[in-house]
Amino acid sequence: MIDAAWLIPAFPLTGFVLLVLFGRRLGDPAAGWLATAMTGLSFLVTAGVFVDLLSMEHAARHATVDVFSWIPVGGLSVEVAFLIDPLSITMALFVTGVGALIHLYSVGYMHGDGRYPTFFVYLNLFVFSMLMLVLADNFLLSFLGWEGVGACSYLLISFWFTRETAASAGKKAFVTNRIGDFGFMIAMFLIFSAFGTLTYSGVLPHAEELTKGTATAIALLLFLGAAGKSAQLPLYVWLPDAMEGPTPVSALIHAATMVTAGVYLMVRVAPILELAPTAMTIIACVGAATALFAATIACAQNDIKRVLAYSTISQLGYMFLAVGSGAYVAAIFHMVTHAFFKALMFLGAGSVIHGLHDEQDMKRMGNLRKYMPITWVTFMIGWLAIAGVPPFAGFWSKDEILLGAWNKSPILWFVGLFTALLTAYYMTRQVRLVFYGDDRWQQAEHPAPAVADPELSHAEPVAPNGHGPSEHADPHESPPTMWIPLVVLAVLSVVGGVINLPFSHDTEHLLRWLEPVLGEEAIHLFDGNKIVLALIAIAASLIGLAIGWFAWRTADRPELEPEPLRRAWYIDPLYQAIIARPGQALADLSSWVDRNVVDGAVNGIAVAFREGGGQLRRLQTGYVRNYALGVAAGTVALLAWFYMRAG
Amino acid sequence: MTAVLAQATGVDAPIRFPAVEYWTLVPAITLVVGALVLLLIASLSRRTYGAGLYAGLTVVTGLVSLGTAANIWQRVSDEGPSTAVAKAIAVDGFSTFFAVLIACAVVLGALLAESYVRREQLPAPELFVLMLLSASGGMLMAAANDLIVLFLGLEILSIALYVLAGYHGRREASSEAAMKYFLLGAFSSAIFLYGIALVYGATGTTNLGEIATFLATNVLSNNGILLGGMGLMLVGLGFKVAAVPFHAWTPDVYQGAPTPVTGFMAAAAKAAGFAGLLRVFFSAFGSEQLDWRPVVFVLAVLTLVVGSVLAIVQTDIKRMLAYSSISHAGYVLVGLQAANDSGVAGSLFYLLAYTFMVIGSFAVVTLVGGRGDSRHSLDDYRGLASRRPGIALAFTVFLMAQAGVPFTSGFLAKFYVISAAVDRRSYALAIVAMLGAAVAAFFYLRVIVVMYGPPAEGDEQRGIPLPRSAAVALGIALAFTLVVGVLPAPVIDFARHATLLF
Amino acid sequence: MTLLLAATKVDMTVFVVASVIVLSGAIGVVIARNPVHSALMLVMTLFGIAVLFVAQDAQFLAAVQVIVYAGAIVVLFLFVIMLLGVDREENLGLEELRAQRPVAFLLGVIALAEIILLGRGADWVSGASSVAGRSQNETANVETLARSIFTRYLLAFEATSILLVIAVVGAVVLARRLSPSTPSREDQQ
Amino acid sequence: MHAPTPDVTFPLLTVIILLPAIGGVMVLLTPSRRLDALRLIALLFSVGTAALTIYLAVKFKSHDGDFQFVSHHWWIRDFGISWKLGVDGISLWLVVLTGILFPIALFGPVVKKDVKAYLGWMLLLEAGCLGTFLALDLFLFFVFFEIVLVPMYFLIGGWGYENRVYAALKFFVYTLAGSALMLVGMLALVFLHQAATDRLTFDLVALAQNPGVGESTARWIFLAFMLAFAVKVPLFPVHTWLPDAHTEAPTAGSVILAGVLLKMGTYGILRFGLYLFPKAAVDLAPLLLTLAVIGIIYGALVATVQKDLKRLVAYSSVAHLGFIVLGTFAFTTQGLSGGVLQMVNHGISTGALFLLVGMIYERRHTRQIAELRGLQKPAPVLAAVFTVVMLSSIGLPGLNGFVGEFLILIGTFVTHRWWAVVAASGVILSAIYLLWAYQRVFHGEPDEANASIPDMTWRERATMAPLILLIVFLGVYPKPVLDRINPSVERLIDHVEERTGESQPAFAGGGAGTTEPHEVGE
Amino acid sequence: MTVDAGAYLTVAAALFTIGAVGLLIRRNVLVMFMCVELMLNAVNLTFVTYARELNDIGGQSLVFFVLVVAAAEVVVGLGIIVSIFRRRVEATADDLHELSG
Repeated sequence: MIDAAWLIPAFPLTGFVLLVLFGRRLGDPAAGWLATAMTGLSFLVTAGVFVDLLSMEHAARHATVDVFSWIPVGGLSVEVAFLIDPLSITMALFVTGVGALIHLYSVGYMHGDGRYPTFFVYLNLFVFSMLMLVLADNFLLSFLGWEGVGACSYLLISFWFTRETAASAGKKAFVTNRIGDFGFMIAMFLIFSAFGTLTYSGVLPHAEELTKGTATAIALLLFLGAAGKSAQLPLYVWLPDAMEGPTPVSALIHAATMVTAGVYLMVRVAPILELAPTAMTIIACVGAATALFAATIACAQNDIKRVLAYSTISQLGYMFLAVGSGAYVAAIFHMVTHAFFKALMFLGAGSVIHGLHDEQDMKRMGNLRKYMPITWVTFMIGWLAIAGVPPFAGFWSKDEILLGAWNKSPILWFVGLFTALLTAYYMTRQVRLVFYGDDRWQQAEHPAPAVADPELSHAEPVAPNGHGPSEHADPHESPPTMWIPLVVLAVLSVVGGVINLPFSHDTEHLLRWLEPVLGEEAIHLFDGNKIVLALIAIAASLIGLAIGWFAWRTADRPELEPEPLRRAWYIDPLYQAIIARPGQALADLSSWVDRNVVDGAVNGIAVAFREGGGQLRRLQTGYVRNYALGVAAGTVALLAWFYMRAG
Repeated sequence: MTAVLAQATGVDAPIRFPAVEYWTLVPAITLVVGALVLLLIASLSRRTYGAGLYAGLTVVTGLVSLGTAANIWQRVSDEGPSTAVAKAIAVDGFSTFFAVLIACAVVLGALLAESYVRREQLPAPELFVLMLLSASGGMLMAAANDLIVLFLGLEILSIALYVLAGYHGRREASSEAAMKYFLLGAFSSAIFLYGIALVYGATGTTNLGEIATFLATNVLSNNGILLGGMGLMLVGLGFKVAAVPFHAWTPDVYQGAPTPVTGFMAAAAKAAGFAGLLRVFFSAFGSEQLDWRPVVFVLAVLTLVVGSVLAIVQTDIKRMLAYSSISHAGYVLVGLQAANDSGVAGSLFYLLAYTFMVIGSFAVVTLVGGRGDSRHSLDDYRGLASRRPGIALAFTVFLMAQAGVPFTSGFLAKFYVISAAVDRRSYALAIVAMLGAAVAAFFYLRVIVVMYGPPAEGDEQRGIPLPRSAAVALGIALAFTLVVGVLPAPVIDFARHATLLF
Repeated sequence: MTLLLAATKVDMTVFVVASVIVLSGAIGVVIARNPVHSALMLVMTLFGIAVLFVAQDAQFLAAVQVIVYAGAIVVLFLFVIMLLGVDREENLGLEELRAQRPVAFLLGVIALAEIILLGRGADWVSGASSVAGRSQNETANVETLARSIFTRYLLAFEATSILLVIAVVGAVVLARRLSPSTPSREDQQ
Repeated sequence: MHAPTPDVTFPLLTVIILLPAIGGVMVLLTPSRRLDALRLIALLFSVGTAALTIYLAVKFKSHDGDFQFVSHHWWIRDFGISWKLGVDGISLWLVVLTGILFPIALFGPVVKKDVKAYLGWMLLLEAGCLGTFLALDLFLFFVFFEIVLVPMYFLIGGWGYENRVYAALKFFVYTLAGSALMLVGMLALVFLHQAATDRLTFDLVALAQNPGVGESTARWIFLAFMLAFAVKVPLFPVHTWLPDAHTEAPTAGSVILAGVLLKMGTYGILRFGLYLFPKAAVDLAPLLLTLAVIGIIYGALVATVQKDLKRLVAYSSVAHLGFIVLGTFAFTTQGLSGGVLQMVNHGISTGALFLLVGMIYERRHTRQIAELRGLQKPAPVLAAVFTVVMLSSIGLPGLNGFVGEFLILIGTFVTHRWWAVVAASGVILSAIYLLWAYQRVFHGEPDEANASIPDMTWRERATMAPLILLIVFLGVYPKPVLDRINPSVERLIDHVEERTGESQPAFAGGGAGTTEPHEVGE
Repeated sequence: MTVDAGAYLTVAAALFTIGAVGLLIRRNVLVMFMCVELMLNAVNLTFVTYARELNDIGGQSLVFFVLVVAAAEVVVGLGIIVSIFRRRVEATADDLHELSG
């Protein structure tokens, strides 16, 4: 089965090609089913490979599947080849698994959209790119997937392109990602300069040959890439805006898969990170800062998806905190569980939006548990999971990370802990606003002044699906294609923790599974300490829950939504002021210089010639005696020269 | 008169006349005889013939002259160069080359003049007579091995051209051109002659071979007189070839003279002037290179720059072409400045290519000029391509060739002289010449732009007849320009073997 | 100048007088307001030149100089002046072309200085002697000249015939009055 | 020595050059009212040429870096000038690109005005372009290099937009002035070579073997060559003819201008600059690298604020060509191969972009970005195609633009680290200006004028299809192309290294002898 | 020896420059033309002086040809003058400046 690993990306690719060619003819919903089937098949193959790997010797769980030579130039030889090892297969499993679920969900969610087939074209292409990213056996092929998912993200965010905000958001995502990619590229160049190859197997086992400086540089540059893709400070700004895309996109790309690519990359290059403790510290600090920073913002957002977006950023910060602390397994663990519950919540949110006819403002929701029971129940599970309530999946992974952080530095641990409290708080706020309280969607015609600013909330009434929110019928539960994935994900969110329970080495399945790739995990706290820390974490979560629960019995608590938080710490205007505007000014200046100086010089020469001609022309007076004078003058000059030469 | 006087003194010893090798003079004599025949027909016949007959005879004369020149070429290649008629003329590839060139100019000029004379209702025979005689002077100049023969050739050429320039008596401009050309021509002739006198004083002879021998065998303690004479001769010849600052007559005369005459003048007179310049300076004064090359360098640069720059601002096509002819002279001077065999050959090639380009160009100008020879402004060419695509295309080719676009003779011509300059390490001059070509492209293209643009208001109806004779001239010039552009080897060979006597 | 002292008084006197005549005549040509006066001054110069020719043993040329120049050319000039009636006086105080006159003078002076400097530096003469045949010998000047012209300069001599033909034809062409061209619309621009 | 080898085999290269030229002449001889006949002739000849170029690529022996299909006849023997043609991995793909791009440019955009002249000029232009890429004689190269100006001048001046006369003149005179010095340099080289070897020849190979010029002289001559090529490329700061020419040219003109003509500059740098003057090229590399980097950043910045869509694409060319020059002066296998590949890539993507802009212009009769909006709604296929081309131009992996750009950057990085780093930031800028332009043109709610435009016609789809296929193919499987480029590039690098004593890092060059520092243990 | 050649030549040079300057400063075409004759005569004097100095008859022969040329020039020149000034009696050289620029 391992030899057939190339089938994993091949299925979504086939889907993509088929949909490009025949998508419009297949139409709604056949196109969606085709895409779903392809992703599903891909998942099955992945599972098969996974089983194969399981059956192999621990250390032998490593294979390379060559497909063809991509870029062979001189000493650089880049193959299209897949690296099959526990890490990549873990990633592939949840990419295809979650991906398949979200495809399924989309079949229902996107129903009725004018560009239904196109959506699945993009979606399949995305899955393909993502699989290339995780399965690639070299940096460059990963980069292909890396950029590919970025491009798909761009296409999907601006899917409803007639909305300026969506179009801008897509562009912003791509450009911000590009900044990160710049780092990735330079890192690749450094790696090539150092190793003469770009394959993981040619680089990582030899990582110790690097000097510390080079290793740090590579690590930080890769982290720049990861920060772009995984929305870390300071490149996170695109992710909240990315919520302009259809909700399944948010779930798939901006919660579960693409944004975790950065984490994957960091874990993948762990051997290099190990050589660069400074870089590790920076990563951990950035992760922690991002986690806290995003969590604070999430506390004061009203857009249901934006809350989740900031939450995602925050959770990704956790993962980087883990990476920076050397707790790679924890990072992967959290990545997986996060994929489950965040996808679940996004899909739930999508279900809510769908049920409310594209209403996204939580202030205009409420009491939905009555109308959308399945959504409600599954969302509640997600809520408990992310809040870190045991025994839901999120608790276990978050706990691992906090342990790692403690190991690195108690300050980081404390930041993580406080973030956990905030997380519990804002998620509770969301649950309260959406599912409890009064039904507020009836008063929607008069939006509160707080959300009047379009910069603040993107919950303006829009009609992506062709039926506007103005016709406020009662909310309704979503069709089965939509709630089945919810249920599946809910189950996973409950039990996801079992893959890596910290009770003993035997229950740490993920740890052992990833050992061939990551080596022995370094963290071995004595159990007492471990338990104390876990209890503190649980306490923090519960406190957060409690505050949220009681504070948000009513929806109108402006005092709990301070302006700086609502405005996301004014980062967007800040960037606008310090980057975009000077950039624009620089471009304007360049353009001016081009027209007036560079081209001006050229035209100046032309003018000079013409002017010179005009002046010379005045010598051509038409008076024959003047001409004779010219001849005479020439003669005199010539004679003068020859007089000087004579002798 | 002198013969009578000589007889009257009754000297015993008979004069031993030198051998006159007539075959060496046949091309020029043919032209003179042709001219006399035309005169006889015109004056003796009762009937008045149209321009066709005279033009036809002129063309035939030119072709015969061409043929005899070819014959001489054969003989020179077989027997080697020599001098003839008491060393007064040189029989070498160089002189034969110019005989061919000038004969071509005569043929093309006559073809062009035929329809012009009819259109403008000018008296026919004398124009052709003068053209033939003038051409014979040009040939004499090219062959001259004696400064006085050179001077006489120059005067034969020039005086006929003075008359030709004023031939269109109804045009004020024509008379003005004649007047200016004459006054300045006489002035420069006098200077040239003074130069000859000084050279004579410095070397004791006017024979070029003897001058060279003298300079080679004597070391002058002070060559001031020689250099002064050289300088003054350079002025005279520079005037003829329109080198800056002796160029001022050119635009006025070219513009004022009847257009076919302008074409002939630009081709033949310039070529003859350069023939003299090359022969005198390269052959006779070759040993004084160090003194005159810097001067020619400066003249070349000035000529290139002033010609090009002034052409940019012209709105009259004839005038523009006049300035362009000045800049072309600059290129030939580049060849002269190189002062080596390839420089001479390059200059020759350039002049031959230019002959066809410029007569072709003036052929178009003649046609577009219309009755009265007055429509020469840029606006008169507006939309020519839509009215007469053939003529416009031909003009385009000629202009492109003058600009030095590849696959035309003009490109190779420029290439040749510039390569000679580079060969002599005159990089600065080569660069100026190339940049001059770029500037020149500007004003040639401007005409092309106009031709391919929309027609001017109310001008759409104006017919531009294309008489057969002019069409033939255009065709020949076009064919030469393009064929030589693609397959230049024979002509380059011709130029390379058109070596000087010494 | 030392050589000048060695010259005989007669020669010297002839030279000086003739030179004065030549140059003053020339200046007269230039500054006479009336073209007829200019022409007469030209005759004076030409006679002076003829005298200088004689002084240098070029008797034949002196004769031709007088006959051709004074007798034919200047007469032709006067004839044209009369024909055209352009014998009105020219106002020499007026010069429309700015700077023409001073520059012309300046250039004239410089040119003269240059020629003289060049000449003096090179002792005026550096050429080989008697290349075309001796001019001072027992035979008459005319004969020597004739031999030279009919042998060494035979071709040049023949070439002058073309020149004369051109002069004739040219004169005919230029003297002819053209009838106005038939369709006159396009005659003048 | 180089005796003219009798050509016993079929003179393929000569035929490739002559075929379009003959077609052009035939078109000119056909009466202008017989439109169908004219089109048919042009079609046959251009497609025939394309077929021949593809045949050439098929017959081309990969893993042979030397010149192939060489044909050699004297042209002007007295000057040592010969009709010498040959193709190697560097020129092969440019020839193929030219062959393919011309039929597309000829029959993609519809031209109604003066069809005969249009087709004639296009075919002559094609002949000139092919000649430039195939010439192995300096003089022959120069002749072709210059002659292409003429048809292009007429195409811009005759079928261009409002400001065409100015643009055409500027194009012609600017480039002519640029190449002025090249001729002088060329002649200087030839004569110095003659002085050294007593043999007058314009043969590229002979001159490269022993130029016979001193170091400082070589540097001057190199600069003379470089000026001509820099103008053609165009390299900052001699680029300003390009926006005008591109913007005012008719669609086909822009396509060929960007796709083929600009490549003459970069090709010239490789074929003549590096090959003839390796030492000077290495010594002056920092200067040229700097100019290239400035071009990348500056072109992108200026492109960002352009109001005219076509002008924006034109400035993007400045940036892209900067990459190619960058790779060229990296002196590594990757850099050079990437540069060569990128020439082809840029030809395809930017050619396609110009075609698309032309399509938009035909629909809206404006190129002003401000007047366009929301076109994706009425024209989704157009938008999709535009997206693909745009992503290729941005350098998205999996599409052609990336492979070249990446190779250039990585190749440059190993020898000239900081230049590569700065240049890489151009990748970000290109995303900004293209995506922003795309957003303004295609995204948003279209107003009335924009909402009613038709989507791509089948003719247009047929025009774009081969380009899109190439974009994807070259992005996914560039190996066949690279396999033919690499040997020639390595040969060139060997040539340079032999004469300069410098060498690229061992792991970058992949010649037979070099081993990688780390054998990958698997 | 009689009078030094240098003296003759100096006179000739002076005559030549006077003629040249005259041509430059006079407006009357006929007078200008006379100035050309002055220049030619200066040349003739130069030739004759050299002929004597070099004891060479060639110089004198040359004068002969100069005379012929001068005559032909005069014929044609006066013809041109006549043909122009038939129409415009008062004209000077300065009045002919239509062609310029």
